[in-house]
Amino acid sequence: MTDTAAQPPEDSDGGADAFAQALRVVEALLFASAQPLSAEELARSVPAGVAIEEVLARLTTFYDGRGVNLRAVAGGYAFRTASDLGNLLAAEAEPPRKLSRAALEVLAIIAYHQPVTRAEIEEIRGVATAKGTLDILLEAGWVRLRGRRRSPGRPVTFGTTPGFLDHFGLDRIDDLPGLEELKGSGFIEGRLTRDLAVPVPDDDPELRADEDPLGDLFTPLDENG
Amino acid sequence: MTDTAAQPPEDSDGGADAFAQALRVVEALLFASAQPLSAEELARSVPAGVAIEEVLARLTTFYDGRGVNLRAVAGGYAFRTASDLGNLLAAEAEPPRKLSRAALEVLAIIAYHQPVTRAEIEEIRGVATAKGTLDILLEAGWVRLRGRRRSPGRPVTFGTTPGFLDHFGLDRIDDLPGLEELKGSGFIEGRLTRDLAVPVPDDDPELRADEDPLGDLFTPLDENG
Amino acid sequence: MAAQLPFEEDGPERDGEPALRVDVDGYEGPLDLLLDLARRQKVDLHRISILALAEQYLVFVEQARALRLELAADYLVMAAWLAYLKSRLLLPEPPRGEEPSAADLATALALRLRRLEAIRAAARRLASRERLGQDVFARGAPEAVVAGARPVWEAELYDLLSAYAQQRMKRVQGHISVGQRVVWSLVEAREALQRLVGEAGDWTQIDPYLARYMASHGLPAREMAATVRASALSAMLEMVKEGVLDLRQDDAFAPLYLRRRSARPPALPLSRGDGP
Repeated sequence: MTDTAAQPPEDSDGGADAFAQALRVVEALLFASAQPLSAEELARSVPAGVAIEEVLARLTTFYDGRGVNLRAVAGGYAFRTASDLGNLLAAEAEPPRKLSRAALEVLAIIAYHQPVTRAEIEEIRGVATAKGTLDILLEAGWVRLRGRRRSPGRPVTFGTTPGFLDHFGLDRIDDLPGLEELKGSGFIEGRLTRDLAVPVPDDDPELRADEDPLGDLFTPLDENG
Repeated sequence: MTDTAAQPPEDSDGGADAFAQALRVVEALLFASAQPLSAEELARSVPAGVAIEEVLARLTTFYDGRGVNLRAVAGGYAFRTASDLGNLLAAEAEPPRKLSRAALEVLAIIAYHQPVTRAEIEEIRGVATAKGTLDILLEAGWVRLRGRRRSPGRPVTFGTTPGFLDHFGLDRIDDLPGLEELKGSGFIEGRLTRDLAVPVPDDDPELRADEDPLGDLFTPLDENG
Repeated sequence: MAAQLPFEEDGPERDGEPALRVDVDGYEGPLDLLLDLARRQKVDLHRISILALAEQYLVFVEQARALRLELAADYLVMAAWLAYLKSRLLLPEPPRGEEPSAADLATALALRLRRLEAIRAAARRLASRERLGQDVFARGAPEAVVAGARPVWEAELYDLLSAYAQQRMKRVQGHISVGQRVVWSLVEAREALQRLVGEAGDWTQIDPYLARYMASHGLPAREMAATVRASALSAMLEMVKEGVLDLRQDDAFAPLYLRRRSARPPALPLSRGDGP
């Protein structure tokens, strides 16, 4: 780390002061918050006229190589401990939730294939989803109910949450590992053959053309309902 | 802040490396810990031969004047937001509290069964609703008074608000999963549900046939509902 | 449905051991099994022989059944489909009709396998990422910040749904007196049949006897028809095996007859326990 890292740009004294103060404010906010904060949220608290991207870039460089790093996750920014210290810290932390192979596979299908219905998940895996698998992913806050597919039966569609991105250290859903290869393999090339292609994943909360916000046609799910 | 602050003492190369690593480790431990950590606790994780007091002194100097400071507090050391930035924190406004189990149940029943009266909620839950529970939901802005049921006693009917949809990430109230989906996602065990009906939720603000406007006869909830 | 529960478990290590393990519990369904078999062909999934794969799968299912392993229905459905595909692949292709050609079916299956493999690879890469709370850590003592403008009350949709579901289930459980499971156990069936065998020197029709037996024991014959039939048949087959009795059925769905096995060989060729 160099001492210039934390120095404001030298445009003017007022600007420099404002920038220095913005660095402190953003540092304090990001240190205090457990959840990532977006650039917009952070911008609200810094002096007017300060470019928040510049503040974030400066802080990122500054914390690079330290015990705590500034990372871009889930569309925002958060301080996270340096990954090479994981073993040291994991000893103190609660043991993480162990995901079964099935749960991990279902999570991957939801992540890469979203929005996806339960039937589509089962089609890909060739097996019924055991009780508790989706439950675990919903409980962990990684998966959410998105809406309903505009198709017979109007099944619920699943997608991932910002918590999923945060947990796996992804800034955007496009950052999913291996996405390029999946595209290259042809499984992700749009919706070619309805049954075989994996669509480009998209966690945009906006509903798709073939998704409905479960509407008027919702039929009772139970004969008593 | 000066650049020497984070530099290790220059005793030897090996010592310098060990000290630099100790700085990172202590920084990460203090960041990730929920409680202040004592010098003894921190010493256990740093390379042998590194004086923990020196590490702490160096970090304290380093963070002095930044947005976050390293402070000696009861029980050890902890990062704290710089005191002049206290206004950034919503600390005085209390951190968000988790909704109680009872409140969650009442809220869910209102969401699914609206418009619903207090007596009907109690009928579904099988227990009396504590006075504060509905107040909390009203105060949170998730529940509203809709009208009065056209029945003896003219009890107030409750329903959910757009704020409810917003908070829970729902586009529409009938995005709430139905019985089959509750089963499919593991919330409900299939075998027990022969008699279980989950209604299709409907938050249409239009009053129902058996609802009257709240009107002038408004009386306190606890006597009436 | 022996293979239903273990789906959640981590499968045992599959480190290319040559012997075919008849370990259905280790597989997460027929497609998983097929993929594992395909890997053993040690060729690129693009060049896999679907015919060889179908044969291996059918052999696997045969072995599993020979070892009396219970196979979940979906394994058997896949076996039936593969047997069909195999016959289509071996027979000369008929003039193009409405059905997809055998080659198309084989290609579609190969694609499904490749897709599953691809998503598995993706899952592995996802799992190997640095994870929050495991490799990297957030602030241990977070504070509410003004920028976030968090609400005073916190609740997640998951908590809401789970509270609702549990509350509703609790009440339903409170209302339903869980009906006694109407099951006629194998032991009961055997007891009843033993009595019948004592009386049955000659061919005796079983159903009327069972109906009388149920009635005389105050059991609801109609509600219990399925369990009585299943348990009686199992018990009878067991007793045939032990050489206690003979069974006869003249035609599919025809009445079953039973008689005590005598010392002399039976006069008629009997079909043992391969009724409907």
